[in-house]
Amino acid sequence: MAPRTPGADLPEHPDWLWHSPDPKPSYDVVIVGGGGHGLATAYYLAVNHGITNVAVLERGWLAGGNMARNTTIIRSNYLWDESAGLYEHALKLWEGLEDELDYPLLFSQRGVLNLAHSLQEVRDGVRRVNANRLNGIDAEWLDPHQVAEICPILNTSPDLRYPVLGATWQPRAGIAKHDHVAWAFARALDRMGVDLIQGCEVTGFERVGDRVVGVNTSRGPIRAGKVALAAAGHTSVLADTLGLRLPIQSHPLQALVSELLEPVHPTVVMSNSVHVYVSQAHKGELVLGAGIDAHNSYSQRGAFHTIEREMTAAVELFPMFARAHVLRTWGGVVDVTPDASAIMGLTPFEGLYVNCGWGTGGFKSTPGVGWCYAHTIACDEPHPLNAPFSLERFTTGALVDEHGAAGVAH
Amino acid sequence: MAEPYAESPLATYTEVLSRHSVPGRIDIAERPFVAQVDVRVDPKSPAAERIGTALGAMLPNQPGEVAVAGELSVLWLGPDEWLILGPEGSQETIQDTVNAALDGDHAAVVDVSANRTILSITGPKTRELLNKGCALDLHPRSFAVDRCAQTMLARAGVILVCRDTQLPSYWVIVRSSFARYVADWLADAAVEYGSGSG
Amino acid sequence: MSNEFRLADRGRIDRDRPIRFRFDGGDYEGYQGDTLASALLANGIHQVATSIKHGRPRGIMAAGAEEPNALVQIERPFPEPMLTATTVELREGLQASGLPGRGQLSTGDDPARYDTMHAHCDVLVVGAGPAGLAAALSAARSGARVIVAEADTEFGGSLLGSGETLDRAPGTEWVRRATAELAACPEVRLLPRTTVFGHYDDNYLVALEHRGEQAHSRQRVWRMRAREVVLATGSHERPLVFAGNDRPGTMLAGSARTYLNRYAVRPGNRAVVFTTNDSAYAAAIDLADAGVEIAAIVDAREVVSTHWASLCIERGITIHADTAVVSTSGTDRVSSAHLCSLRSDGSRTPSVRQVVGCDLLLVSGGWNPAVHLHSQARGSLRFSEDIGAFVPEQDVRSVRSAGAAAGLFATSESLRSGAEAGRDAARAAGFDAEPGRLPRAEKAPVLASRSVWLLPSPADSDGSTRFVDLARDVTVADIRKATRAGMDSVEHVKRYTTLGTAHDQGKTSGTLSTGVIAEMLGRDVAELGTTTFRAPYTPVTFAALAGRDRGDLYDPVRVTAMHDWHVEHGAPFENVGQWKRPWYYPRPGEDMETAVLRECRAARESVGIQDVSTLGKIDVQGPDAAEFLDLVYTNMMSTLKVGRIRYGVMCTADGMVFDDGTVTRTDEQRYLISTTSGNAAGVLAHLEDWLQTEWPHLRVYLTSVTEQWATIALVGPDSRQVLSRVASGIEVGNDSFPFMSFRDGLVAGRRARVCRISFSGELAFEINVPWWYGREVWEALHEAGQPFGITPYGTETMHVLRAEKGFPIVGQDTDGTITPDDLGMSWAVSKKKTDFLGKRSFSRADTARTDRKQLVGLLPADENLVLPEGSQLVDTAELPEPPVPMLGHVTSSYRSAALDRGFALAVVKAGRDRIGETIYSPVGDRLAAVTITEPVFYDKEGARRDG
Amino acid sequence: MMLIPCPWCGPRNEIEFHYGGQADVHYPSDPRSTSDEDWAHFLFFRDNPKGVFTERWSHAAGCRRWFTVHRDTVTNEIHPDDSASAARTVTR
Repeated sequence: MAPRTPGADLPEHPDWLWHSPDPKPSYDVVIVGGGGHGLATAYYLAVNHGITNVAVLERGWLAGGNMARNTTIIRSNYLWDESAGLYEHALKLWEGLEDELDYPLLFSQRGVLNLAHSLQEVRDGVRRVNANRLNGIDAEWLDPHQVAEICPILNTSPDLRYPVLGATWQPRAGIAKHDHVAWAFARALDRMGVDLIQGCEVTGFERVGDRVVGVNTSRGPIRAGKVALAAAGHTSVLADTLGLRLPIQSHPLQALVSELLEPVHPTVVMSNSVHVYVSQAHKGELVLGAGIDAHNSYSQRGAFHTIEREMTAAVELFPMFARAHVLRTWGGVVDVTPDASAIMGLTPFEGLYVNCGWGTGGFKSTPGVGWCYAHTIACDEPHPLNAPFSLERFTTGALVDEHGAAGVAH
Repeated sequence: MAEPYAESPLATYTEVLSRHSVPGRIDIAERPFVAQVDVRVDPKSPAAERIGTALGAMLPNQPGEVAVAGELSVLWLGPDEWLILGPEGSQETIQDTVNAALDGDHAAVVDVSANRTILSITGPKTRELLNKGCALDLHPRSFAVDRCAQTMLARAGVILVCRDTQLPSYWVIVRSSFARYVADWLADAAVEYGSGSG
Repeated sequence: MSNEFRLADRGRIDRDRPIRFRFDGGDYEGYQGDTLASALLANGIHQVATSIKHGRPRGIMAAGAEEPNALVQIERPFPEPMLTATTVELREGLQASGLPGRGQLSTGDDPARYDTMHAHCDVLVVGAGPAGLAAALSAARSGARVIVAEADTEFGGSLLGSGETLDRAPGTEWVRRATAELAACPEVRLLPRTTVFGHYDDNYLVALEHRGEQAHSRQRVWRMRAREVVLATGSHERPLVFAGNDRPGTMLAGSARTYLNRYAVRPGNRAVVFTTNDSAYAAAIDLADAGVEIAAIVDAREVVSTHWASLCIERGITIHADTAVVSTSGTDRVSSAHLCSLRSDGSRTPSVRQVVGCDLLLVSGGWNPAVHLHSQARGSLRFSEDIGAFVPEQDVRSVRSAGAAAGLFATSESLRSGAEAGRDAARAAGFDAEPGRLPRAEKAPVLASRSVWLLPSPADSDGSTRFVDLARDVTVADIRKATRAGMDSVEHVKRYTTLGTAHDQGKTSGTLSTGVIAEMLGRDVAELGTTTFRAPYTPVTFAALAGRDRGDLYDPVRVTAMHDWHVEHGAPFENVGQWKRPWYYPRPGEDMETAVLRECRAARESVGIQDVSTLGKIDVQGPDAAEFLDLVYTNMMSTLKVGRIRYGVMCTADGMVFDDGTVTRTDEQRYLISTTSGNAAGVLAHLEDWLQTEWPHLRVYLTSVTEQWATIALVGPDSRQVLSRVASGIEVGNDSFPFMSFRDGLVAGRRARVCRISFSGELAFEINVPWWYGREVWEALHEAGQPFGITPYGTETMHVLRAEKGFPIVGQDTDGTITPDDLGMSWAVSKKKTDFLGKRSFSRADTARTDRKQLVGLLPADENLVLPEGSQLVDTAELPEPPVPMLGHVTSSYRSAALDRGFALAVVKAGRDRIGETIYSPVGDRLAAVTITEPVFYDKEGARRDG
Repeated sequence: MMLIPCPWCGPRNEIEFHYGGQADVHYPSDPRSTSDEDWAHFLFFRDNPKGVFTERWSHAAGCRRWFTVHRDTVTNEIHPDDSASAARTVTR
């Protein structure tokens, strides 16, 4: 018998994960959305603030939204201080999460390259690297030769239509296995007595004046001391039932995987201007993401030409991928704000908290969001790290504009 | 001082294009220096009517319609925009004619003769060749003679004109700065039909 | 001995065209018409690979794309990972090897070409089996434009392998006639070897055509827009779950029948057939008649079909009803099947009653309609108890399923439903269609099948050798572990076990696993449902999707009229958007810095020449043109006099700088505005947006004329003399031709518009001539400038010159967060105008702050230092612990020939109030001291622009 | 690849168009007297319905006209009742 292919299968999951209880009539805190953010928030509510009389409500299957659909990239090398602070806090938590949750998260700090293809992208990259360093974030600027040393299969030839002129490099960045992360939080919550309720769609809110006191769900009304929204692309739908307007738009974001391949790609490569980002997951499949489709959509599917363009960029940058095969494509619904930064904080309604607009940054921010959002909910005031991400900034004009330097901020 | 000479956007591509043409299957060639005048005017205005009279053909009011008047072709580009094509050197005359007909009414008459150039593609393989990068339905039922459309050919915006459905023959009108890209793209697409040899 | 298992007669292989190939190092022979799998079987080879997790030997299970086991790595003609032997067409020189789980990519570049084709049709028929052909015929006969796409190398579908008769002739004969008739229709396009792998919005379907290694393009992606679609995609046979159900020699019954009838391959000598439905009997009978000993037919049903029973009796085949195969034995090949009665008499735990020796074990657990495209088209599914599978609940608008894809398995039903679907589709597309006459198919009475998920398992109680997903090595034990861990949705179990995530995306295991999970959870299969079907239906190579948009065709290369001149004079180019712009013109032995210093000196001291044709140009006309421009520019344009030029800034409504350029008033109601090179299309779109949707009452027309004009900047103290040598009809003197005005005249004999604008601070002229004359006039100016040492320069020198004057570049010194005031351009922001785009945003709390980041100049204490662009700026000479407060960053930085030192532009918090102060910039591992200055470094009083 | 009905040129592939988001977002009649909050809503706040959305598209690669359609953001189906005339009238 041939030896089993090393690494072609993942570490075993634990023998027990979570129960599926029926909702109780009331909780101290109800979190709407059983994705990564909802679960992480419930987790830190419990461990940082001792609040465990909590229900996490999920309309479908647990962590079945963007948490199950993202390309699992984790990095913190954002331009602006506000973003860098939050994402770096997240990254530090990531670094201890596997032990804390006692679950193989396959967190692999293999580094992330953000390629520059024009002189302006070089300026932006250098600017970001310098800002990152002063913010205490590991970051380096690499010339094409250094890029090739880190990722030899990358085409760094000057003959490319848009040649690689350099790249930013964050060694501590990397990837993790999304399902494992969600399930690790879920298992921990289950043990701490937090109710994870699936197939429970929130249809509206119970109000007393401007105070939110509960939610109406497909499984009946649930009273709550506090209600925290963590529904990503569907946040608008929920907020609309309160007449609460949010500056977010929901767009399709697509990704795809190849068949299992022998290891060829040692790191994570992202290219904003040619709209592709790629890593090779632990089992050996290539995981690729594309740019966001321009139109609003809740369809969890995007346009095919987006995939075609992504493949073109992929084979231009990685000629050896030519005969790899696309096995499966899929789409998620990402909620995007005008400045490509998130919204997290209080709302005009007492007892209602909002966390949305993470666009393509949702997965990497997971523990950081959980930490800060839990603080916001427990203390009824934003954590210093998420204070800049308030709704007010759109009125004052104090945006945290990650477009300029981050483009497709995956 | 050097002798005056004019250079069309594909002047240096003549040889490339002929090399990528295949007798009896596909012929690709530039039609340089065609006079082109862009006209913007309210189609319902008297001015529009006067322009039509002056040109000898009413400004077509159907999307994608091409009106022909002697040596002139008038292409519908938009609800209030037309492109008049005429023989080399006639752009001044065309502008004078239109401006005279306007008699000061609100409109825009702009010489765009050098803004675009024209690639003529003829032969049995033409539709297939174009459909490698053009998503329009080029079937004669859908895109007949003297129809035009602004659309994409590969990654360049073009104006496509059907000149003949039998040969068939089409014009690809492309921005001068994109002309070489489109020519390269067409040449590469034509290799399948045995072109490019020698 | 070669082709030992090949039958002398029958089959659709061409025995006159033998093909030599190599597999796992061994040399074999097959025939034209073989797949790699059929050729291997003909040579007695069943084991193709080993399994991914447990390394168990795995054989050929199926005859098509649903194959879960037989994975191969192609080595020649060119390495390609992870194809199924059942879909690889045999060709001369093919070299492949079995794949244990992970494929290898070639390190060499793929020499093959790939391309793309758009197509339109009234009716797209997916699949050319009996249903598809019938559909295509009734649609084609109506005159509709029809495309028939079939994944297989030839049309016929199930008829190729079943050996059925139609109108008492071989079914393949009808296939031949039908195909010929379709081929004769001018409006029909037949696409064999073409797999439709995705359905997208508005009946946009994408397909992959395998055109062959020798073809001009190896693979072609079809982008098809169909008015109506008929899905005749057939069905996939389902295996059964018992211990050791993965041993080589275990094969789907229908596939065995295909190998026999289509490829003339005898898949074994002694077979046991295990089924839950009638279809496997046909295989058993065919195999028996071809000389394969059928040791037993094991039927899970209590009652078996009398029709098939009598046929078996005639051939002396024993049938075990209400019985199951529960385990097998064998090492690299199945050697016996272990039978167990399903009759449940309560007490007794099931035990193996009989062991039957065999080298072939045919299984049939029923058939799954291939509903993938229906589901992608947002069609809903329902679980049919009759056939124990998910079928389309109802057709989606303009997408119809027919034949086996709709759960209609009998050939007569396929033909009928196909013909009707074809007719309905054609009618919906506006054609007068009739189903037409259909051939008569043999009709065997069909006895209901029995849906069996979990079988009793005396041999393997924990289920660790009962495989549900062979491709992923997922067993009953794995699934039980998942459900016991609390997983109660198919999606969770799939992710817990990796069920259905392999190359086949669960074609054979999907419904089966749902059934097993349902049984473990004690819930209905129907309620549990399937996982989502996603494109692609079968794997597609990356390169095929990339098509021809590769290399230089990846994105258009935009060039100016003078491009070749720049190439001939050795300029490297900078990508600016899609444009290629000359960066600098090095002389032999010069590096970039030397060349740029030389170019700068020339422009400041004698004369330089630059191609600025890439600047966007928009003609703005109409009675309300002035009012319109007042609304979109921050400064006043209505007061501009005819013949004069003004610099203008555009903001978006949120007050941030969007673009800048010059505005030239050529007539009372006509302006020509210029935009930055990379943003021309963006500006036009921005203007059209506001004009059409917010101010439709304004009588203004916008026309892009960017490429109408070739534009040449003639820059430097000697520029006037150079121009005077070639210009006629233009008074070039300063009084008659003042700064920021234009003149029309002749330059080098060509009608030209000459503008006196300067982006360098020097005396400068911008000469515009129609594109056609660009190179000619450029060369004339270059020649006329020789006595003055005229020097062509590129974007880098242009950047240095403008930076010395403190002129910002939008996109470099701004980043979408900078207002005109931040740039120190309040002078360009009208105080008089009641409103313009961006005005209101300036008064927002944050935007109105006086300590915003502002554009300033920087002079490094070390005069030789050129700060790296992108350097950050801090307050202290020593770096405190992070996070370190940042004041701003360096946006532009160069060595100046004029100043003979390094200098920079930067945006700095409250910078204008800090002029004269020293701040610091981390450069490498040191902190460089820099002094904040006015952004204007050179000729502050602007004395030079008039020469 | 959606087929977007340009009211002038007819249905064309999605890639020929530029997306404009929510339609009928009117520029405040008097920005000076508009509060910061209302101005922020004009600039940044848009409907984001799960269902029918009244949105703007521009036929960028064609006639360059802006127009309005009603599209279901779940199915991407564009309302058939979009008469040309209705679609041709467009506001921000």
